[in-house]
Amino acid sequence: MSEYVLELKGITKIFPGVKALNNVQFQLKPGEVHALMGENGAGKSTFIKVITGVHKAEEGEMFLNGQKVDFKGPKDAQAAGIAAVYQHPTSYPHLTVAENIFMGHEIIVHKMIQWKKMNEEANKLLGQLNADFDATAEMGTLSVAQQQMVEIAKALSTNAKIVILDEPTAALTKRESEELYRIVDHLREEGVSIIFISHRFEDMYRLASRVTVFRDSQYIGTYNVDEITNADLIKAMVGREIKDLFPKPEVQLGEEMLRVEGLSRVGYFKNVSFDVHAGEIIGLTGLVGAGRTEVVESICGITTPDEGKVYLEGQEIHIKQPSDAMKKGIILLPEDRQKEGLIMSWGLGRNVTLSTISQYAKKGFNNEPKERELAKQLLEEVDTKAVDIFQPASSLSGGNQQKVVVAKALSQEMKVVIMDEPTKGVDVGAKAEIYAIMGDLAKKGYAIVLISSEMPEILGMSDRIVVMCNGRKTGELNKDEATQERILELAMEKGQTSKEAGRS
Amino acid sequence: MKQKSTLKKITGSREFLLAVILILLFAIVTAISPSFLKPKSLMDMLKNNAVTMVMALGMLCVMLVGGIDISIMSTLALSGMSIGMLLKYGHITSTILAFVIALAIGLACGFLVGLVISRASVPPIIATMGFMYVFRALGYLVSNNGEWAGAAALGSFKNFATSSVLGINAVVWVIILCYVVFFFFMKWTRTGRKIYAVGSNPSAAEVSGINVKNIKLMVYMIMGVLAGLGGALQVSVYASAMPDMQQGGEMDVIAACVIGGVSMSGGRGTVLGALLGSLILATIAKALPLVGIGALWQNTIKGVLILVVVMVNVILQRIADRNALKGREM
Amino acid sequence: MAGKSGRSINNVPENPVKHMIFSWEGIMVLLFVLVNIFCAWFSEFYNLKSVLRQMPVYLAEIFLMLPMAYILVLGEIDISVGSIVCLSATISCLVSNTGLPFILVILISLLVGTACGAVNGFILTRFQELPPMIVTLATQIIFRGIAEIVLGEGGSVSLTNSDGFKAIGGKVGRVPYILFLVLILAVVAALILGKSTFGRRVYAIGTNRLTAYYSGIHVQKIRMLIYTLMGTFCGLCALFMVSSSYGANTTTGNGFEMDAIAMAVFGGISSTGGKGNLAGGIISAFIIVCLRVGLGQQNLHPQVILLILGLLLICAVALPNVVGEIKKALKVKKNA
Amino acid sequence: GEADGQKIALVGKSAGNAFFEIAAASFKETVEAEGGEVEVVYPEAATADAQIKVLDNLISQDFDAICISANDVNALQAKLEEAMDEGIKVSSFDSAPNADSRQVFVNQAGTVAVGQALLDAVLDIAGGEGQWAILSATSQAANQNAWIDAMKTIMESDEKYSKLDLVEVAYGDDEPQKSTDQTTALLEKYPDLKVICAPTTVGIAAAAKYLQDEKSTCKLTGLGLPSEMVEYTGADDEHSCPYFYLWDMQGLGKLSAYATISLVKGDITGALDETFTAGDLGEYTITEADDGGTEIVLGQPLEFNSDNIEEMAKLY
Ligand SMILES: Nc1ncnc2c1ncn2[C@@H]1O[C@H](COP(=O)(O)OP(=O)(O)OP(=O)(O)O)[C@@H](O)[C@H]1O
Ligand SMILES: Nc1ncnc2c1ncn2[C@@H]1O[C@H](COP(=O)(O)OP(=O)(O)OP(=O)(O)O)[C@@H](O)[C@H]1O
Ligand SMILES: [Mg+2]
Ligand SMILES: [Mg+2]
Repeated sequence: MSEYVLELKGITKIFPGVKALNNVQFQLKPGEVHALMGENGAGKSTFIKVITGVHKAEEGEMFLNGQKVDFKGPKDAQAAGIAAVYQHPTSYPHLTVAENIFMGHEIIVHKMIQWKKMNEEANKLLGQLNADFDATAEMGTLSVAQQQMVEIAKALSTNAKIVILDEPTAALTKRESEELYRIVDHLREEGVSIIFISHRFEDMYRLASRVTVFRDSQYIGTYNVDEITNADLIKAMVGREIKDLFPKPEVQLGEEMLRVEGLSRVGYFKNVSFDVHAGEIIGLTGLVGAGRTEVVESICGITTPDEGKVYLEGQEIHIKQPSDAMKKGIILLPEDRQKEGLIMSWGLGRNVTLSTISQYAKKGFNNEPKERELAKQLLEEVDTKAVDIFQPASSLSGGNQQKVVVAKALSQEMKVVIMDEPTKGVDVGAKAEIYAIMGDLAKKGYAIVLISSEMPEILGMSDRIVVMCNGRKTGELNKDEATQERILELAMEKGQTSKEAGRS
Repeated sequence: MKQKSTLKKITGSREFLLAVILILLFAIVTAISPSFLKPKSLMDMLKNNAVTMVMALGMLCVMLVGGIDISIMSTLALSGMSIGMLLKYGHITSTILAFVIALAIGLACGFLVGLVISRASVPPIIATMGFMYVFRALGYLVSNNGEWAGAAALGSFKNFATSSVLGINAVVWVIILCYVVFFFFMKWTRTGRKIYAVGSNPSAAEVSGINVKNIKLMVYMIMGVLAGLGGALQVSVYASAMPDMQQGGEMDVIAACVIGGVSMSGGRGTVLGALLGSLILATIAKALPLVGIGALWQNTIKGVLILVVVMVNVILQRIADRNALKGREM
Repeated sequence: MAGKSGRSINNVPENPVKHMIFSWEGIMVLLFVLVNIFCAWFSEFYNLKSVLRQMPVYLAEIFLMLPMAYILVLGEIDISVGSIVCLSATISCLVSNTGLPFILVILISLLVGTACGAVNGFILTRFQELPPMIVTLATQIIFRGIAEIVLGEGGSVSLTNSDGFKAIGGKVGRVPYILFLVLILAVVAALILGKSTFGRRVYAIGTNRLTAYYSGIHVQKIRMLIYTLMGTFCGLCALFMVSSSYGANTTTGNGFEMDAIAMAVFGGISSTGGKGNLAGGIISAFIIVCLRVGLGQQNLHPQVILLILGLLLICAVALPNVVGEIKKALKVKKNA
Repeated sequence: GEADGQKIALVGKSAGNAFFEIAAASFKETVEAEGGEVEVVYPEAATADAQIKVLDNLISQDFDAICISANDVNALQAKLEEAMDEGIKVSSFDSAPNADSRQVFVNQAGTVAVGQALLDAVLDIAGGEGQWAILSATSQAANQNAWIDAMKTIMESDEKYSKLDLVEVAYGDDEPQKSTDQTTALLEKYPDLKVICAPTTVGIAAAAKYLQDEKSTCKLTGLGLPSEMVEYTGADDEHSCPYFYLWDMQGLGKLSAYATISLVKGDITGALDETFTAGDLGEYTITEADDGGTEIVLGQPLEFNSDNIEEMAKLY
């Protein structure tokens, strides 16, 4: 037996125009949790896809238990005992959870799918994950986080020897992350080797024993987690030092900008009230499915609330659709950048200027030179890693896509900025930049609402924290009274906790 | 508790709403013309709509992967005309052979269509629009530029549509058989589920090792085979083969599926839905002359009815969704 | 101003001329020339004079192709246009026969078309869950059905006074008025789609409707407007149809939707939304017109003509895809 | 021959119509035998729009004559007038464009004669009294509407038809499926229905098949193609259609050919009372048509019954 269950050497992968991986290597020991880290666009996800046979590497070789292997497609990898949870959910929205879990390896007797058995098995897996939905639920009706759980259940269902998790915690809050840690621990005890990609350092410290770092498509090094300092690791990842991760400036609060009173939408949220002042950052947090996204979407006119009032600078406003909100200066950075934030097949430049083209148009016709200039400026301001403004958004890594969404919001006049999970899947370097942008905006006197599931981010950036649970606001904390424990307590208030107890 | 939730599931489903609409339609038509509900009359209706009903199954598969096929009635004409001419000039006499040939021609057509769509990534509506012209033209060529094969020329083949087994017409048996087979195929087999998977999220299907291209090819082949079957049924039921038969009929098949809740963007739709959808259309077609609507008005009313059915379905669905939300505890 | 890490992003577009030559439109122009050489070679009667003579009936269909291109870019489809042409033509004939001034006849024809288009738009924006294909299929049946009811038994109406229609069917020298009108409208439509903010928004909606909506684009307003305009153009087409047949009947405009879609698609405007431009659509429309005139002069069986057009359509769309795949493969190799 | 050097275009209603094919074949044969040349041209679809495109095309080529079966009475006027202005002779057959847009029309059988024959058949089959219905093509089909009108007029004008009760005129759009739906609806609505008269080939075949399969007591007559109707024709209970009519399609093609040739040669101009010789068909005189134009009537409709059907089916 070789020392490594999985070993890759000299892997090079080229996409038209980009070298995504340049002669990288990787070794996975049996029964270890190995973190893979690096900037957005470093090539982590691509590397995973090379392992599982989704992409074919131009150069390099791969050894499984010392044997050279050559996967023709994902099926081969699956057969060899490798299961992967990809970064972007690869689920079937129209099918049930059970089917999503068992797609490709359904329980078959006499060539017939055994639905009952499959549902039972799926529920068992979901039970392990403490999921609060049934296996017969339709995938499309679940929240992003719930879908992520299904993806994990899917990986578990194959009884794989190697499990790869590509940013599984990006959409998860603290509570669900804990659940995931428990599962990973459990898997490791059973002798499964795990590759874990995350931009959250707490994940790595909690789980991994070794960490491999990629930067700019290249292999930088592999370190033992307890032997490397945080600062060194960050330096390895971004190539420079980051002094202050949460550059929250002290800003003199101004006038009240946005006030929401008794906002309700049947089935989504009820009686939500809060306010934001100029220069203030309000953190809106809660567990997955608490209804945060729905609240801000109602404020911005994506959906219409059934009850409640919204005030801007003390004046009641009636917003019927997103364009009304924009005209009044309320901007939303949507949660799902691929479906709601960007036009993936379009160039970056056009994406950035999409909602503001008419502002610099001449007599209804586009002023393209000006658009290009503006796009370049904004994209550089948020430090997007891109070659030119014409390359399609789909060719960027997740974090860089998020930066384009930020750039797009910056393209217009605004008073209130609502950011829904702005750093989901964004690397430390870029995160720091996004935080810096937020700080700048606050300094300029904008009111900011930050929705986030990441505790350090909420604690580090917010002036005040609004906590939601199950569609209701359960509390509001000032910066100095907020602690992880307090927030979690509010996020799992009453009904929620008793329901949990009842189930387990 | 459990029972209640299954009941809720049934009443909340699209198919249930459709069934309600169908029953409503039946009730109205029967009230005006009581003879409508006689078994014989219903059998006639099934037999006369066999082609649409059977082909709706193929269209279901095609639409599930997010495709569409408007070449099907040309395929039908080509396969039907081919066996018509073969029978007419005595090259074949056996009914079974005629069916096999019709299916084979349909399969070949479907294969071509599927190949162009899955391998050359031509958008389905364009590819099938092209093939609609091509196959129809081939149908004309086969017919020596417009010969018909009438009842006398078809020999014993046409008897298929008049024979019955266990008191039920053979054509109706074909419908039943097709629906039963597809019901099992779509719900209980791995291949059937792959069709749903590809339609629901093609890139996910690719990643999980499903050969998306082959599945796409397969659905068009299924559609082709059923179009071939449709050709044989058409020739048998009406005892005549004409090169321009069923021109424009593809829209009925598509309408049947859409009414039956099959999504045009893929992923959603069931065999039961296709059945209900095509039954609703069949009922409309049969009822219009029966309830005494003037000939000039029949088309308009048919259009309005289709529109009303799909709109009512949307409204009912909205109400159901809203009620489900109201029931959610907070 | 470069970013914090000093990265600079290029924003200089590649040479537009070079881009154009290798684009689909470039190929289309070449094809246009080839088709004309081919037709002239095979038919002794194929010349500028005969093409100009035969063109008007086809040109009327190009009116439909223009808004249809917008609808296809939206990722949608309208198959009711032939029926709208029928209804507009019918009503305008009936109105003209009452002796109303011709200018009113024109207005009414446009109005009827616009109203029909608005009905489509209204249903589609109110019932967004419904696919356009099924809605326009239903209205296709309804609009022609209404024309049938209006026309009554006999199913046809002819002009008692055709002066007005004769006038719009007139010519400057050998060039029919309609050619000028088509060209002007085509250029305007192409500019708006390609260069205006409105056009950009149409592409945005067609590529990712949700993002467009989140970006503050009035998705439903734009859809409503385009479907309504589609109707207006049907009214325009109807006027010229009447000017060639001095009447209308229940089959007027039959199958025009497919012709219009085929022209657009052949020109590279994909039915999946967000792709292609009107320059391609317009050139392809003229290619198809020339081809039809040329093949028609061979007195080929109509089915053979359709067969050729069908194959061309498939190849036209399949070929760039296949070439694209090969190009991509080559590019990867070059990088390696 | 008579037609040396002549180039004639024959324009059909649509491709793929077996009924028209027979006439076209005989037309072509006749002209070619006389030394002329014929192009049979079809429009893409059975619409006036499509025929306009075809005519445009033909006018650009140097044809001596165009013989057309029109999809619409009035819609082709502009184009056909243009053709005549260019010196092209315009004849028509089977289905006439209006009087202004043609020089002569070859009518397969006089409208009244067809109506009379059909109505007498209905009277005979019904046994002198009872309910009957008409299953036509589309509600806009000009020929069918003319025959139906003729039947209605005759029925009112003569006492002997007074016990016949025309319950409905249904339209099957010349589609087998719709024709069958209409037939079943007729039978369900009028259980006492005695006769259906279907003056259209697709309709009569679909109805004949349905009635025969159902062993219905309701019988059928109308206009149809013998080859399509062999199986259903017979006076006994086994068959659904005792007898039906059609005209001599080959004769129609031949007569149209000779009429067109004569037009080109200038033997006739299409004026009333002119006469010409149509080969072995004999001498024909141009008479006045119902629409004010002129026509040449081929003859009486032919009856097809169990005696001659087998024989005739071989011909068409
Ligand atoms: N299908 C593709 N076509 C072209 N380029 C691609 C494709 N997929 C990835 N790339 C490029 O390859 C590089 C690596 O991307 P990858 O998604 O592997 O990054 P990552 O390390 O996973 O980043 P993140 O942390 O943001 O997820 C990026 O520059 C990206 O733009
Ligand atoms: N398409 C949908 N159909 C039905 N229910 C939905 C749908 N989308 C979301 N929900 C439900 O709405 C509720 C709140 O939505 P959502 O999950 O977006 O809230 P959230 O607090 O923003 O959570 P997160 O952003 O962490 O996913 C949840 O219970 C979720 O299950
Ligand atoms: Mg990644
Ligand atoms: Mg959310």
